[in-house]
Amino acid sequence: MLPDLEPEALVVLLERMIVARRFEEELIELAGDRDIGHFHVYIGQESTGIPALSLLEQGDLSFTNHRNHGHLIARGAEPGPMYAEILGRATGYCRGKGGTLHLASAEHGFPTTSSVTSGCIPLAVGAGLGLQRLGSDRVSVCLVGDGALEEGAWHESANIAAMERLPVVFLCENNSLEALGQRAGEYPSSTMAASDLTELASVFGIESVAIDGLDTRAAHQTMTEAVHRARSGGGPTFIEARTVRWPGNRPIWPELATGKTDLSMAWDASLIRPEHAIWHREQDGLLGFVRELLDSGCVTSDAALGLDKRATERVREGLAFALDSPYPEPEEALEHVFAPRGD
Amino acid sequence: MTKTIRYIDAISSVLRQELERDDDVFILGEDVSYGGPFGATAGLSASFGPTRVIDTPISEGAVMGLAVGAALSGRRPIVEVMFADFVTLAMDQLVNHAAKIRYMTDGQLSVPMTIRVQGGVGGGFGAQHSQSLEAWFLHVPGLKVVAPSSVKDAAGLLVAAIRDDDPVVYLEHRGLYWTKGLGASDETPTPIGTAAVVRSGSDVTVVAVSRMVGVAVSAAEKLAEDDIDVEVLDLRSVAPIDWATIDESVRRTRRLVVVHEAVVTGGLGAELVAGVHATAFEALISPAVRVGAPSTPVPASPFLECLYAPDTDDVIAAVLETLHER
Amino acid sequence: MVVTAPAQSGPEDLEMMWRIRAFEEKASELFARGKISGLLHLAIGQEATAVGVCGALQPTDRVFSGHRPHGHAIAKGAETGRLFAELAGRRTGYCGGKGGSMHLAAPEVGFVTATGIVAGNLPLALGAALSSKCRGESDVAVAFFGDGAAQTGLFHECLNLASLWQLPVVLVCENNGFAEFSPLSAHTVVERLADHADTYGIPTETIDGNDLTVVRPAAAAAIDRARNGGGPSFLECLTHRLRGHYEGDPTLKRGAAARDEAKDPIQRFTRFLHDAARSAELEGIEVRVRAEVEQAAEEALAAPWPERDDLLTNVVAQP
Amino acid sequence: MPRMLYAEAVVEVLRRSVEGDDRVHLMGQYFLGLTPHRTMVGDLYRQYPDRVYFPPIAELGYVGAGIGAAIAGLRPIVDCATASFTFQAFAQILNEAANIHYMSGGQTSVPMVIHYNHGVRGGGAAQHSHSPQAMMWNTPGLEIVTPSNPADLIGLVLTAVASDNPTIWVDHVRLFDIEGEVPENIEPIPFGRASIPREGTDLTIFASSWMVRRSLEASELLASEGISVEVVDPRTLVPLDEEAILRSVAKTGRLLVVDECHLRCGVGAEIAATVAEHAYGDLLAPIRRLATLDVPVPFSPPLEQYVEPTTAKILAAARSVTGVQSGA
Repeated sequence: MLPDLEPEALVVLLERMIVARRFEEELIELAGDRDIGHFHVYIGQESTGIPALSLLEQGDLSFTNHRNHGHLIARGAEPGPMYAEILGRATGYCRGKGGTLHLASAEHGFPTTSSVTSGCIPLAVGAGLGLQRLGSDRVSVCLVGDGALEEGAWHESANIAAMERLPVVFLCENNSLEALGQRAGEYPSSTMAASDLTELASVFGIESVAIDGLDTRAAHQTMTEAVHRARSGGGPTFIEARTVRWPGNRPIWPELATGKTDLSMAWDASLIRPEHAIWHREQDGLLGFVRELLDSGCVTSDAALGLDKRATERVREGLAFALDSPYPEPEEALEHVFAPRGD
Repeated sequence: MTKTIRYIDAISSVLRQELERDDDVFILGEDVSYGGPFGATAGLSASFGPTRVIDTPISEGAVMGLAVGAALSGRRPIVEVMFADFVTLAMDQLVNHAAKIRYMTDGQLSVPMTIRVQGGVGGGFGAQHSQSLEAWFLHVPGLKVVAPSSVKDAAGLLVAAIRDDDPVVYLEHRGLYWTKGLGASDETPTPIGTAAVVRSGSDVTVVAVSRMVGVAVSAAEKLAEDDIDVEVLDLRSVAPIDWATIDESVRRTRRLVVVHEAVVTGGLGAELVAGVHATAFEALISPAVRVGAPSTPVPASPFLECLYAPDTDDVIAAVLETLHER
Repeated sequence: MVVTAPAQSGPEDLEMMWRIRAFEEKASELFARGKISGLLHLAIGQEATAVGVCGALQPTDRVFSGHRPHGHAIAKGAETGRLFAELAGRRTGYCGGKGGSMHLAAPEVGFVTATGIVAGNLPLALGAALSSKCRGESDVAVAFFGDGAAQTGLFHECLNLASLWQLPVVLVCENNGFAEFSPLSAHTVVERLADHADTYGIPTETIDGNDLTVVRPAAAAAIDRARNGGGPSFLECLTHRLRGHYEGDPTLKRGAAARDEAKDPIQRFTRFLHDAARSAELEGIEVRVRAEVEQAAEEALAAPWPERDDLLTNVVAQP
Repeated sequence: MPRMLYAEAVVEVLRRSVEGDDRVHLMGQYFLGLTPHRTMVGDLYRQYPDRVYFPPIAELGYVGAGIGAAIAGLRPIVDCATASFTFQAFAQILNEAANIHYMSGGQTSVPMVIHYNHGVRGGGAAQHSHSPQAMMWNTPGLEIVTPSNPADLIGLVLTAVASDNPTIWVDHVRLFDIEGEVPENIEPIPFGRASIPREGTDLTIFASSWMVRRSLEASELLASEGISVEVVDPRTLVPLDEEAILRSVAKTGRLLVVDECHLRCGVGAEIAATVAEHAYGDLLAPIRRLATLDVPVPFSPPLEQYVEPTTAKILAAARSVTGVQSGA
């Protein structure tokens, strides 16, 4: 179902979802042409992250992981400096020191990105502690996958968040379905004994809820409630979004297994080829969102294609900007080990 | 009979050989039944089943400790840590348990385990997936640490590590996985604690480790064109250090350069220089020089990353410095 | 062959509890006299969990303990003399003076090792259990830990692994209500620690850990389950430590009230045996055991210090 | 000048930090370890209950929370208690705190202090006697302060608290009973400036933390044997005042490094290598390193004493470096 938002706001969400998708499709193509190192893609999870994170406000902090591109775009980060960072250019958000694994943009509420599974959890909880103690009504959002909950850092941090009733929202995007080594239909994961991930949080008395990752309304609504709870002193919330792992994610190096997304498939089922029919019909949250928008009359198919064209251009311009950008000066490698000293 | 194989294949085939040879050997790690991220354990699960090749959750601390517990019970676990940096999550189990239990119990217990750790720069993986941490491990009494640079030693040191009665940290460099060389046909272990003279020379001793051995050799070859005769030692074993071989070489050449990819400050090179100075002070005729990474985290930008790790030119410059001292 | 753990307890268990009590009281005295150095954590008041669980184990079952390990070691069959010698840093100690109180090890009786790191022993026990399981052996592994350990990440990782792989391990949480110096409520909002294990589908029981007649059958059931392929169990023993976190603790405030006899497992079990008309069998136990412990301490203190050459041995295997 | 105990100085600097900046919060309760002094911190905690957080036994979680809080705008001082417990928090200290400023290209800072008590303290055995500062040194991005007396402690920690970088504050429980003069209005001491608590001409001893006290004690005795020792206390390992060390070695021609880390790849190795590289021409004798021997720290008192760098060992090493026969 569609989020309870004005049509204009829904269109903004659609645009961000398309940008996120096109951004990574271009990236995968680029990786076919040149060695840009290893990276992880967010394709298949846009219908969770974009509606959930778009509602955050200035000053809210978010701590993400190795699968971060969609999260940054959800909060308004620009394709150009993101590509530049991934390509190690001086115009990247981190001036080439972070790369895809540590893509962070403080101005968009991403102060640092850890690519150690679970690395961001204590940081997010600590940011919640800091915000609470500073008397701020801002929230800290912790973005993890299901694997991060296997780490001890989760348990230690969840306990602290619960004890102190911290303004933290844990958004766990569980993409373990058909992940590397998973048997189909196996939730939450073959390496997790808990039958329900939400119980890992509710045992601490943390408000917990599981949602369908393809349901943009659920993502938007649960996040709205969680953020409200956090801002009003009600403590942490744990949201498990059950997302589908995109076939192109397998094995570890992403490939355009389902081809470049053709938005027309949303309204013209005859374009869907049999080999990935389930993905295109039922699992691709972007196509699903477009279908719902068409059904509700928020957009027409022409308008959707127009948005797509604009988004694709923005992404391509961003890529061109990044490719044209210079590498950092060599001596920059020695900068920013330490913040400037006052003395 | 020997044939040319890749470094990673040497690791795979030793793992298979040791699983076959000894029922107590087993492998633990994330996604190991699928081969792990670089394929070192590919196919082993099919041959040996899920009790010998065990997939674990992403729980480095518990998995490391669990291997220690299994080792205490007489088995020989091989733990795969996907990236060296993730050892930080298991540091307490490694330092406070694996390394010390034999000593704390005065030899009542043994911890025969191998910790396979993949690390090093390359591929733009950034600060949290590229570190070389051998100095930390060298600093921990009770651990043995090996870092093969050649295909032959990749096999020989892994055999030695698995059969050793103590915890051995086996450091694999990502950048060496696809290098080729002559593999050993049999299962000859490379003794832990022995360095190798990979190039004999009389003017300067260059001690290198892991991927830097190849860099040092190519620097030596270039320097040879100018009649500078460089001896290159492959340390192979970071702990214990083969002081005898180093001492013999330095007393002959009277000059020392140490090359590693890790950060210079507090690195393995510090120990080597300090050690040589203590024992062969009078033999040295110019200051030792350390070549390594600067004191910064590893940058992600491929451009900066290339500058970060030492290369042939850095080694040449260091050798020349020892020859033209002040 | 499947061994069934004894679910009943008798005078020999009372004797074992007195042995632990006498040992720790003597250790406390020696510490105060400066004969034992370092950190000494006593478990006076918690004897029923040690004896209740270890008394249901077979000699080859493996026990892993934490920083409060004396009772577990003794209950598993370690000799008090060699334990005293270890606490006093003597050559005749189990670890030749290299381990001390927190790192006791008597693997010959199945007390594999203790660790000074909170929760550090949990994965070790899991590893032993994994080893048994993969080899098709019937040995069970036991980890003893306190309530403070339940807030560590390792605890969580280990619950997951124990359940995921259905390991033959019994996780015994001695919940004495205090993690080091703080009450449990200052450490977690979770009131029943066994709830954590429930989350992972591990069978749990929360019991009165000061009542040996309750601990023993619960332990026996858990141990039998592990031995028969039923996987892990979590036993939360509510108990009461009658001393501070460590000997010499300047913040100790747990005075007379804490010494409430009603909570003392030895008094309780004594009453139980009296009620069971076995008074005659109890006579002289305490005196005998105290004398034995006294003698053991004396011999330990007369033992030689380690030699300097001992210092450098057993860092790695001797060639 | 008023005198105070080192332990009192710890409380004093915590008090001044809390009073001086609303953003300073204390996390942890073992700043004074398990020593009898630890009740002194209690008064401070009672005075500022809202500025103190007592975490569960969850070093990975709460040290990480300190990092996150620093990112969000607090300036936490986080206590890890015994140095050995930092190993449980290595993933957050060394993989997050140390890297964040760099990885973000300077966008994000981590203004926090991480405190621990290191070293052989008597009966701590293998798991409670660590000195992990060499490992921390090998990881760029952390500042490391190693005070050796009450005045330096206050001045250095004031700087650490004001610093925008993650700073490791290294204490030693054996220092807590040391008394020293503390100026009334003590100023922050800039990082990277060594102090020379004793000047001399025959031998330079480099020592930090508790080892400064032992080296000074030994120097006193050596003076009576006619050996004039200069003691260099770096005060901060990162940044390191290399010049002060090189200057001293240029004067004395001899170096003894006394350090409580293990020998292999310890602090001593880095200092020795630095001097070997940069002051080679000044050296009249091989550099000597004295460190905790490369075995886990044993429990038994005579064994423990045998592994740590004692005053007697400093004396012997100093005599050997200067060529004076022992027993002179």
